[in-house]
Amino acid sequence: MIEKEKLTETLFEAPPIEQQERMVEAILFASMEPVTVKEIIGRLPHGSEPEIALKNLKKKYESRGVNLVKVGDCWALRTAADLGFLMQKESVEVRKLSRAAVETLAIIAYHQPVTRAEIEEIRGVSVSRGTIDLLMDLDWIKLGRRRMSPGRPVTFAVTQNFLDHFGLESARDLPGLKELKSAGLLDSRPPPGSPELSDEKDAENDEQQTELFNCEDVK
Amino acid sequence: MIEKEKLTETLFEAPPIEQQERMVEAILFASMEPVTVKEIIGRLPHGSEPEIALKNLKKKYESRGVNLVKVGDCWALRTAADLGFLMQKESVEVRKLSRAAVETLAIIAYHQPVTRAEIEEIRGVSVSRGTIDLLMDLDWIKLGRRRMSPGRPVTFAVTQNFLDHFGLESARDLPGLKELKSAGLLDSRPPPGSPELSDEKDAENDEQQTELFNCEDVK
Amino acid sequence: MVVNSSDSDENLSSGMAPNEFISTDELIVDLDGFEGPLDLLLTLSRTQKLDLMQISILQLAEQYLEFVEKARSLRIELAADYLVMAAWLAYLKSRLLLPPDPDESGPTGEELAAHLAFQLERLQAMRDVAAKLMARDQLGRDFFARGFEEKVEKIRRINYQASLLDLIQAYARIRTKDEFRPFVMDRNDVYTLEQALERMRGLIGYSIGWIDISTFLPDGWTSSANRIRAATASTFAATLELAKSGDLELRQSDSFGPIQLRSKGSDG
Repeated sequence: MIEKEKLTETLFEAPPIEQQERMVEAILFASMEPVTVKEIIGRLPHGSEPEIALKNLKKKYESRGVNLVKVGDCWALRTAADLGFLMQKESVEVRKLSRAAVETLAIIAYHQPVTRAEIEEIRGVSVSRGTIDLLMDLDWIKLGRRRMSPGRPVTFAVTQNFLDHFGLESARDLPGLKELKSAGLLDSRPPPGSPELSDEKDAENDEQQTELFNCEDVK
Repeated sequence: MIEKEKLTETLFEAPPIEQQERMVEAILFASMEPVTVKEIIGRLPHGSEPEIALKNLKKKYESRGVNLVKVGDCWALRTAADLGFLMQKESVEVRKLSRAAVETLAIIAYHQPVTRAEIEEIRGVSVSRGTIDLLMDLDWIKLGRRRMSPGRPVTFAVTQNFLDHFGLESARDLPGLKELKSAGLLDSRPPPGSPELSDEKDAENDEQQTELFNCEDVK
Repeated sequence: MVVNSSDSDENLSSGMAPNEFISTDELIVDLDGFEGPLDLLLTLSRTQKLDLMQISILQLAEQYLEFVEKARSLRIELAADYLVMAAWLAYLKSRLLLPPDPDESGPTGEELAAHLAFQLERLQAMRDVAAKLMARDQLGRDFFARGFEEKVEKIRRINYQASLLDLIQAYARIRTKDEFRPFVMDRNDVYTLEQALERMRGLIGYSIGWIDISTFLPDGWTSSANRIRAATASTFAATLELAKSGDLELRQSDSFGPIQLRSKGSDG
C-alpha cells in the first residue's frame, strides 16, 4: 500500500491550478469554521499549491455576496458584511457584553500577552473571575505562556475565534493599534518608584510585542 | 404600514441584477437548509427577480468547486459531486498482517495457481473466507484459472500489486527452500535419511512450478 | 504627556469655575456606575474639557478629594480603593504644591502626576478601541458563516504490512513443521540390559565349564565398534545380575584379563 502511495506521488502531477481552485473552494464551502492552510494541503492531492489557489479565489470572490477572508492561519468563506441586513433569520442574538468584559477584551487584544495584574493596573480595578470565564467561554481569549517574572503569572491572549468573530486577519489589524503604539499607550509603564521590576518587564514585553504584532511588519 | 410598503415598492427600484445575485448568493450560503424561491423573494428587496439571479448564479457556479443545485422547490449550494472525495478525511492505521494471512499468502505465492483445498492441505488448517477476502482487498491475490480436476475448483495466484509491494520482479524471484536453508532462515534439521522436502515438493508440483516458478531456475 | 508644575499653577490660580464640573451630587448618585477610582478620575477629568494630555492633575486631585468629602458628609460608605486613591491624591497634591524637599528621595510630584495622566490616557485609549472593536462587523450579526457544515467523512484505512521476509519465513514455517517430532533417542545401536538378560538366561543352561563372556554376544552386534561396546556392556551387566541371583559364577584371572563364566548348576 505504501508502495502504491509513493507511486501515486511521483507518477501523478498535481492537478492544474483551476482544478486546485475548485478543490479549495469546495473544502472552504463545506466548512463553517476557518480551515488552516495545513488542513487544506492535507486534503488536496499531493503537490498542490493551495496558496496560489487561495489567492486566486480571494480575488474572484472579492465582489461577490460571499467573500474569502483570512483569519490568522486560516481561511474562511463569509458573507459580505454589507449584506448583513438580509440575514436577520440567521443572526444570533449576541449576548450584550458588560463594560468590564468589553474593556478587558480590548486590553487583552491590544496588550497581549498580558497578565491579570497588568489588566487590573490598566483598568484600575480588579478583574472578576466571571469576566475572564465569560471571555474564555466565548472562545475569544485563551491562556498564553507564563510570564518569566516572579510568580510566573499566566498571560492572556486572543484566539483565532476572536479574529474570526471580528473579521480580523490578524491581531495586527486591530483598529487603531498603530496609533496606540506610536503614542506609547501600549507600553507597560510602571508607576514611578518601582524601577527594578519594571526594567525586566519592559524588556520582556518589548520582545513579545514585536513577536505578536509588529505594526512595522505589516505591508 | 401598507401605505409605506406601497411607497417603498414604487419609490425604490429593485437593485441591479448583479447586486441581486450577490444577495441570493449570500442567503444561500448562510442558510442552514435549502431555501425556497418564495423565501428568497421574501428576503430580497422589493421588485427583485430571484429567478433570474438564480439562473445566472447556477451558470456561474457550473464549473466551480461548488454548484448551485435545485432540491425539490428549494435551492442550495453544494460541493461539486466530483469533489466528494475531498470531504473524506483518511486516517491510516498500520497493522501487521495476521499469521494466517501471511501463511496463506506465502502458499499462494509459492504454489500458484493453487486451490483452496491445497492451501488447507499445506497449512493443515482450514482457510477462512476472511483471510482470502482480505488478501483480495489488498489486491495481493487474484483468482486464477479453474483447475481441470473434478469440481473444477478455482485457483489463486498473486497479483502484479503483490510483486510491487514485495519488490519482486516475478514470483520466481521467491527464494526456494534450499536457499532459505542456506540463508539460515530454516533452522529445522531434518532427520537423517529423510529425503529433502524440497526435492519431493519439486517433483510433486512439477507441472505447475515449471510454469510459474521453478526453484531450480533461480540464479 | 508630562504635566509640568507651571501648568498646574496656572490652573490653580485661575480657580475652578463651578459650572465646569459635573456636580458632585450627580457623581455620588452614579457611584455604583463607576468601575473604580480610576474610572471616576477619568470622568472627573472630562469636566476639564481639555485634551487628556493637558489636564491639570492637581485640579483633578482637588475634584476627587471634594467628591470623597461630599460622600463622607452624606454618610455614603466608599469602597476602600476609593479611599486609598484619595489618600494618594492628597499626598500627590502636597507634593505638587510644596517646594521639593531636597532630602526626600523617590519620584517627584511631577513624575507621579505624569504617571497618573498616562494611566488615565491609557484607560481612555482602551475604552476608545474597545468601542471601535465592538463597532466592527461581527460574525453572526453582520457577516455569516456557512449555514451548515458538510460532513467530512472520517475514513479509517488500515494499511496492512508484511515484508518479504515475513512471507518467506511463513512459508518456511509451514514447509518444515512436519519435520519436527518429539525428541527420542535413536536406539539403533543400543543393546539393552533386558535383551542381554533374556539371551543369557536362554544360553546359560547349555553351557559346560568356563566360557569366555565374548561368546555370549548376540549375532550381528560385532559389525561396528559401537555395537560391540553396547552389546558387551549389557551382556556384562546381565552376567552380574545373574551371578547375583546365583545362576552363574564369574572369574577373571588378572586385571583386564578375559572374563569367564559358568552355570552354577554345572559341575567342574
